[in-house]
Amino acid sequence: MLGSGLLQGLAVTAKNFVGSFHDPARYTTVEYPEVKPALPEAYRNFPFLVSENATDPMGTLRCVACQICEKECPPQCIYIEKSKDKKPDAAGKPQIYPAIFAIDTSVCMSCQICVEVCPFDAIKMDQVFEIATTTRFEALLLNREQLAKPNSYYHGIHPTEAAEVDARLAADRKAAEEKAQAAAAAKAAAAAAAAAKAASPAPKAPDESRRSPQGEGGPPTPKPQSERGAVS
Amino acid sequence: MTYSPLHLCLLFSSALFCIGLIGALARSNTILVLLGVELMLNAANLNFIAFWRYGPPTAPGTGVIFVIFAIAVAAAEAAVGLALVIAVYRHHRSIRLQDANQLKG
Amino acid sequence: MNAALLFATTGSVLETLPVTLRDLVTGWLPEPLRWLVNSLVGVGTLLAVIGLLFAYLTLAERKILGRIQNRPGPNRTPIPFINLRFFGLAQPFADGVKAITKEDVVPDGADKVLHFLAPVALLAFSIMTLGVIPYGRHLVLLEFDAAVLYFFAAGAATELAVFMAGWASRNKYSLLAAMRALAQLISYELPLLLSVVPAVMLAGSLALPAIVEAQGGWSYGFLPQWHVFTPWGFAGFIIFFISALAESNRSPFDLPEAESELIAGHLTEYSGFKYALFFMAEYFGMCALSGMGVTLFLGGWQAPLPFLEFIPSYVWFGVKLLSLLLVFIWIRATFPRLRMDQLTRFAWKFLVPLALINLGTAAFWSLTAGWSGPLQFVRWAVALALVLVPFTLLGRRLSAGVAPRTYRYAT
Amino acid sequence: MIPLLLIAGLTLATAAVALALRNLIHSALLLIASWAGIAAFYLWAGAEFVAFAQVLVYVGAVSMVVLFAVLLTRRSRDDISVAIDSPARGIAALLTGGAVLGVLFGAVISSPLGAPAAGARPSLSVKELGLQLMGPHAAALLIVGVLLTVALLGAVVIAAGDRTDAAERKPEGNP
Repeated sequence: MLGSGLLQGLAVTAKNFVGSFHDPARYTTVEYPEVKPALPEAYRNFPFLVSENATDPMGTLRCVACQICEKECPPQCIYIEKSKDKKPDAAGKPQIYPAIFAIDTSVCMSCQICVEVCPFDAIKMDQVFEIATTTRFEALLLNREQLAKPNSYYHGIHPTEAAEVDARLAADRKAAEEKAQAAAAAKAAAAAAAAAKAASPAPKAPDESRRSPQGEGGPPTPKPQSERGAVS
Repeated sequence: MTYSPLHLCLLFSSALFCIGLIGALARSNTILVLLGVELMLNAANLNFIAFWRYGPPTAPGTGVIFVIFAIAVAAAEAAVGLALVIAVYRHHRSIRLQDANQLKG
Repeated sequence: MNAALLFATTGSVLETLPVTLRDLVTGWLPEPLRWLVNSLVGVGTLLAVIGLLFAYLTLAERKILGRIQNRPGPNRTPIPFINLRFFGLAQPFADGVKAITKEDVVPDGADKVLHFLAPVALLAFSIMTLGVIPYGRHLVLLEFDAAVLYFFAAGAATELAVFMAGWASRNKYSLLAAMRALAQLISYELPLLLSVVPAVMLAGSLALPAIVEAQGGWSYGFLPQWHVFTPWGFAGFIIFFISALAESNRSPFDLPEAESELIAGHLTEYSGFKYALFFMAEYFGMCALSGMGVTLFLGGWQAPLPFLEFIPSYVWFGVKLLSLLLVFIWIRATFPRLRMDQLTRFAWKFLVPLALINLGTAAFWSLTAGWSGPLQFVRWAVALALVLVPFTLLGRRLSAGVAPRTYRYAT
Repeated sequence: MIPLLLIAGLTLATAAVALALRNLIHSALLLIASWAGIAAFYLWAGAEFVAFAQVLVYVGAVSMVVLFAVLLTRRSRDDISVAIDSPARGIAALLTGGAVLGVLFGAVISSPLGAPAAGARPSLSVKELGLQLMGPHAAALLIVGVLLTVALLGAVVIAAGDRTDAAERKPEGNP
């Protein structure tokens, strides 16, 4: 009969009206500045630098200033200057560190390519979006002090991904240690052999056994981010 | 001679009638002519009400009833008149009276 | 004192409270002056109440629309100085301040006088229509013998204001919208008037208090003798309500302001306070038409049940008025806008014939008022058939040739 | 008496200005004001029903038809302004109108109408009016009804014209 559709429509809106008072599924609006929206885990926006330690962020940056991200960045918003000296990294190995690491957030387009190409898992995507400032230049250019955030923060925003990264780093470190031990053993054996056989120089232990800097092209290591990206 | 309000009402209505008449004669736009005629009709209605109000008592409400019928007829007249204006406009592309000077369609 | 008597006395005191209060203020004045002051007090009170109703109706509308669309609606405007939000109850005043302080832009080449006159005229006519509605047993501002006619005469004049707005803006969208508005208003005035005629016929009077009195009492002890509880009254009320929606330019008949086609219609070139006046006039018109619907079909200020009569009549009127206004909002939140041809077709091919047939049904109902006993059932059956059969047949004709829509992507 | 003078003055002024203006829309709107003035006169004279009917019919309906006609019969926006016709025509019209006015005024002033009986304000309730219409004037009412219907149909037929081009267009599917 004519008009039954109208009544059905009225019923739908009435249900939504009543439901908005008791049913969270019918009342999805979050009153933003007071209540922060619950961001999905895969949400990502603007990169940050991972440091191992919250108490000494500058000393424990994973970044070794290899400048791959600077070269790959499509809008060229990253600026890196290598340090002259070396500092021991988390594993205790002396590494170059970035004396200057700056990202211009007015240029950054959150494409995540820097994260994809980083061989050291040193730069990751953040979840910030409230980056509006009152100045056009200084406040939008983030230096390494502002960019550095501890690994625990990374675990806070992307738990699954951070766990994978940590596991991988731990495995790498273990493999490196084993290799170093093996190398040391070989060295010792060689030294012994040399001692036995008079003198010959020890073979140099390759310390770079991890995935290739080309990212996608690198065959062996699993790539958690790109997998997650494909799923989400 | 004493003048009653009725005189004033009648003067009012005759003035209105003459304004309508002058408008209908002076303007050559069909719509304005029609409006002038409409005003003349209204002036006549004014008379009915004035006589009903001040005139000698007659059957109850004769003046009012006459005005009601007159208004109904005037509405019909306006509708037909303006429909004619539109028909004339469609035919001659003008609503000047002088342009509609032939019966041939 | 027993409870019933207590109720009765408090009821009668409350009932005459507005009049008593007014007489307290103006009672000492000499006669001609007293009449003038009484009228001024009445008009002032009416404007204050309706103005406040308008202010909070806009807020309620936005809140209800929000709730229906899964959001809270405006709730952030704090009350000045104490900075307390309180559900955004200060929102209408913030809106008012914003409207007043905005620049009033008049387009170059617009007809300045008419551009200014249009909102003023519209508001004036809407306020005029509010004058004759009986808001309570003793609360009628203008008592005319032909109050219904007065109401619709003043309402008809609003069309003129819409035309003035559209024409004076010198904007083709405005003019198109004004023509549309005229076509719509004229089309729907007919069913509106025709749906009112049965109520007038049954009450035997064009005076609104008499129409309300005619709906007093309860048949079978519980069913109020409001017109809406008769077959012809129900049909008439629905026709009246639909036409009222169209007459007040409310969704789904808000074609003159269809922003997807006509920007904002005749309001395109209006800003600041003039726009606020238009807005106010729209809500006043809505209130007036709702009040008319309440008076003609929903029993006016009559209480729905005998034992509820101790609640004063104006409260009942207010409750009914508010619920009708809420239905206006509910409908706005639900239905999409009609197309122009659908709009006029609906009026001329459906509402007008139904309203005409309804006239006959009402005549039958009034002629058979004396029937009793089993004949009552016959009366109801015939009247229901007279309403339902034309409705079904006309509805079938209206939707003839319209296949049920198939949705490819929605379920 | 003063209300009557005010009403008469306003009505006559708006009517005169309306018929002298170049802008057709302004003319129409001013004429509506003049019709409203006539309604005010009816109200003043105590004929409530007629006053409201006048507003309903003239301000509500006839004005709309006039405005529609004005807007439908123009080719450009400036077509709204119509030139005043030749002075000769205007003078002739004024002379004729003045002559008629003189005759009418003379007739009215010279006729002894007699003072109305004080307080004999005729009252006519809507109910009485309805009974009158339905009783002695029922035939006239029927005829007016038929006349209105015929006028409505005639207006539609005249204004619709030949719809050949419209008929050729295919009706759209989803109404």
